[in-house]
Amino acid sequence: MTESFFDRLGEKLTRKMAQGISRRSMIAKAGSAAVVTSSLPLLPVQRAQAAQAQPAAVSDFDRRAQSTDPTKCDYWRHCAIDGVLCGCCGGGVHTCPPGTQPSPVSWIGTCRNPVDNRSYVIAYRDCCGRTLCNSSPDCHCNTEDRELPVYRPQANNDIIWCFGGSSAVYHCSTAALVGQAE
Amino acid sequence: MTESFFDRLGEKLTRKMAQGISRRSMIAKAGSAAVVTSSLPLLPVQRAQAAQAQPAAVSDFDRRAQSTDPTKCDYWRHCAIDGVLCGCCGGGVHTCPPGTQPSPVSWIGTCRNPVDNRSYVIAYRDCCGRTLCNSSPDCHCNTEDRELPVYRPQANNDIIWCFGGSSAVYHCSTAALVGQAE
Amino acid sequence: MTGWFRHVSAMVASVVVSAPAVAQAAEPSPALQAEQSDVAQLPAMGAHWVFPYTRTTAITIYDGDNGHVLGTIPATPLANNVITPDRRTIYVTETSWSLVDHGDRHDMLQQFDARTLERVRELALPPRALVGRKQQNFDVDANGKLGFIFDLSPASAVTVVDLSAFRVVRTVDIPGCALVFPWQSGGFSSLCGDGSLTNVAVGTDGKASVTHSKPFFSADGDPVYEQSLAERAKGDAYFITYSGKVMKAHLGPQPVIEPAWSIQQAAGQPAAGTGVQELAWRPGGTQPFAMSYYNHHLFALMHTGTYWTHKTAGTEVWELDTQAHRLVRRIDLPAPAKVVAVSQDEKPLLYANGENGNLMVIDLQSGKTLRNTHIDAGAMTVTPP
Amino acid sequence: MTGWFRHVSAMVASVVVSAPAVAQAAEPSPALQAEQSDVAQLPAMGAHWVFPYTRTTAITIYDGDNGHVLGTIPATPLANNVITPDRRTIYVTETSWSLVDHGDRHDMLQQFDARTLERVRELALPPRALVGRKQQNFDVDANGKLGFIFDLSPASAVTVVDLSAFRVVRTVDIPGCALVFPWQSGGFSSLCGDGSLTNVAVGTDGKASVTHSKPFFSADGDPVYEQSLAERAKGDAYFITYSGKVMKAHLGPQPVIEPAWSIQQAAGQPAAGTGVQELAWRPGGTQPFAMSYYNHHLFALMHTGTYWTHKTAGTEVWELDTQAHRLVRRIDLPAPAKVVAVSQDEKPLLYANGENGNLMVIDLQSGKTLRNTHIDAGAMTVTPP
Repeated sequence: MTESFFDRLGEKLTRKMAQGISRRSMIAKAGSAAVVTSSLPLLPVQRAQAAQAQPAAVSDFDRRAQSTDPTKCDYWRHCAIDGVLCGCCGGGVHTCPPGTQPSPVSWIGTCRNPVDNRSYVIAYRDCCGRTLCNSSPDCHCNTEDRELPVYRPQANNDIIWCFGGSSAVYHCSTAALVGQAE
Repeated sequence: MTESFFDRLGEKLTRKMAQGISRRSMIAKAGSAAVVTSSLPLLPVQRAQAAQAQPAAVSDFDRRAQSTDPTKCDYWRHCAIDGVLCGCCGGGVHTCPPGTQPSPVSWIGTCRNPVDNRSYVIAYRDCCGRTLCNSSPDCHCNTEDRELPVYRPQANNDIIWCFGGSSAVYHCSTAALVGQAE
Repeated sequence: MTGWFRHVSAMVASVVVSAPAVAQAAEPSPALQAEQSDVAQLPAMGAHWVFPYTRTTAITIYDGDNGHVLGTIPATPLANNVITPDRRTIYVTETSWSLVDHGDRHDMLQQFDARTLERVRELALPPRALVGRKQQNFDVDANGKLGFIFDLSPASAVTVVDLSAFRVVRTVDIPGCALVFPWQSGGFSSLCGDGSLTNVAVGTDGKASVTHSKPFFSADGDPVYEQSLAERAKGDAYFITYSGKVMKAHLGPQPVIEPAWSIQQAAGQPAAGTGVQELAWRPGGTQPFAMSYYNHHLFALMHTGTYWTHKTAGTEVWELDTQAHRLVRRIDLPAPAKVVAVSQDEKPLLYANGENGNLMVIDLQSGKTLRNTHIDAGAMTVTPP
Repeated sequence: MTGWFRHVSAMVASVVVSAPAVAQAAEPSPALQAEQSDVAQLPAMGAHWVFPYTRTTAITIYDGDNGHVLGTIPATPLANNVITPDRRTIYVTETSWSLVDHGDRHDMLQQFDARTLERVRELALPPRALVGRKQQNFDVDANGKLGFIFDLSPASAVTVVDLSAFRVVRTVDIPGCALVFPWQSGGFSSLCGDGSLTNVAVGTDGKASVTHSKPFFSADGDPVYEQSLAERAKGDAYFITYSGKVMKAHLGPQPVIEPAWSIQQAAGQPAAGTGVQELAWRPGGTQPFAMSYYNHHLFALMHTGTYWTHKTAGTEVWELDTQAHRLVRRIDLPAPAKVVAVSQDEKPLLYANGENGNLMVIDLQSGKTLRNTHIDAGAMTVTPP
């Protein structure tokens, strides 16, 4: 059984990632006896910037997005969110509901703000450690702009992003603004 | 902490009750230091017979009951069942679904068979040890003929009757025929 | 958990993003700034907060005035909760298995801070009763010192918890009896199958002294509802029978029980009997009664039916003056309901959980239905004391 | 558990009550006789059984021919299941916490007997990936000897289990890669973020040898679906991209990948691109693909939309001949669906989980919808191999 090894590895990686140290160096440092490929994901912000370098056409989501009600799936920051909006659960767009904990790591989307026409990097941080928020079905979203498979974990919204907290039980999802994508 | 005492007491009582030994003698024998009142419930079958001694008018449930489809709430034996019918879950009217276990004790109802106009004692044995059966809403029943509060536990359908099994998790309810009520 | 949580809370700064004032101004608006994640805290508990059990996973805290979700307390279908008289603490009794439906069984008392909703501490309990949710499975006394938790394994008992020391004081056997109706302090009474009460005083030394009252109702003839009401602040109980007879009791080692009056007679109708073909307005539901304790008005979910319809959903709520024994008004519900609850202020809101999973909110001053929203509401709803 | 269970099973006699033949005969019919409780067992697993995930608590086994429930396997939203090639065993990977949402975390492999649905044994695992349910999180090889369980903690790894000895062989790190596509025997491949495959052979000595294939797709340009298909019996995979390109691969230490063909071109339409304003018929859902392995017809949930609609529900199922690369037929669904599955016999039934929670059952011979019933169907449905 390698359970304790994995527990430790997971914790270590999580803390380092939360401190902004590149995942590549971490995995190299972890010195695992097994496989290391050349396909390591870049840091969230770096990757999002790289994506931005490509010509960015406006998606259907972007065209229809609103900037007034962050408790709806079509709020502009929710272009690739999979889950229950914390704003419907006693939290807010970057605030976890009482009694839950923000995951120190998250996945990353790039959404266009219809007010200033800029693209922003959004950290979809899950709030964790409590049974699922039972909010209105209007608050259960599954949007998919630029959402990639789990082999690109930092662009995937199917993962429960509750690494490093007291328990990995999923409660709801926030959409915190990290910075401009340009 | 009296946890282990209660664990043992619960187990002992359950086994004895399953073997048909009166609960009164058991509780006396348990020799608990605490309260013994004069209001001990009688044995299930005895109590059901006592109830039958009163003039038995026909209830609305009895009038409308059918005897052909045991997977419906209005099947005659289901005059006081609270839960999911095991016949809708891979079991039957006295058969637990595969992978579940019948509770050795149960609560008791008295229902009228519209075919022979006789009243029968029904043992509402729960099937236990597995997460709730996800059957059709038609199979979720809550009938209440002669159903009494929890201070008359053997006539109460709000209790999870899963004492003595591997786990007290409720899966579904059966309605086994125990005998004639007369 | 708590240590890590504090760490994160300390890390997050309070950077707030101000939204651009003008949407499409000619000069480019400044870019939005980065945000830090934080965790919400609640204000002091309001009288119009309401705690319905939702789905099979949670008690969801709603603001009755605007319908917003305020937070979530975890609760399986086996859980019960109590809000303490000072509204600062929420207790939850819970039972779970380590591997979902098997493995080690855990019976727990969990204490939540009402502002942070953090789980402050938890206590392992002897096996609890696994029965339908109702307030009478678990309650605390008026000063919040003792908690009483009903056990059924299958012998009846009550676990007494010292809530300050957060430890089990003792488990008191109550054979033939069930449920807890707390006294003003220092004890509880339980309803018994012979129509009596068992009364358990818990001394400061932790010892229990037990008395038995004479029978005052017939469990076979017209049983008292499990969901009869306890007024902790006064140590009173309102015992209500299947047919609708109300008996006020002052609880203690020697309970004093007042004569019964009929809900139906209070409404100018014949008293309802126990005939299986006798049609009458009757109480019913999984939480059929609530009371405004400032004026002692009883709210009862009522439907038309025969005897043995004590779990049937109500189509109306009857408001009854329990001192004058008369009907105040009948309130038509938007949909049949199994649960009624009421806020404990003098501008009360009435809540009803519909069979359809809706939470209905009715302003008792205007009589208006403020909301009727699907929230997967279940078999119980709690309001702040 | 098992000991007690056998005891009860032995206790119960097979007394069966015969219903009275004539309902209201003149002479009184004999009274019905007492019954004993027993426990149902299942016959050998039929090709038309279907295993949808239902609500957040179970995999409910349905008989696709008559719509009856056959039994229940416990499964939280974190569970994944596999039916072994001999159909005698059902494996479930599960993660739970001892106190519902906190306490000790347990990652388990549970083995169920397919006839009794008893939990035969269970094995503690290293932490599993907690991600949306999909077959590619957990699979077994064609001879049922090895199980592969995807981990993500958050580093990527796969736990290899010897299913006969029922023990963890080893955990193999697969950095930058994810999911498992089993070989015919002795190993698996995983999809990687650089568009390649990582291939892990597990020797009889338990040692892992790892190879890397060259990139054959672009994760940024047009990623391969996580829910691409593995044909265990042949060790083949069908990798399908967001835009609808299909690449057959023979898996092993040196995978052989065939050229891509377009689902849309197979249907006589232009190949779909990756334009965010480019309207086309596109695949989508949480389980968008299934295959009838006897004739290698692919079933794809299709909808009209632009690129980045890879999770959108399908309004049609397209049946495609994967050898001729041509459309066989388009099947209109009664309601939009997120999941498609197909039985593995030569009189196949097609299953679709509606967004509305319905299970739709379509007879592929007649084209008729046999059933469209609300069962709270979720994000995944498994059929017997």
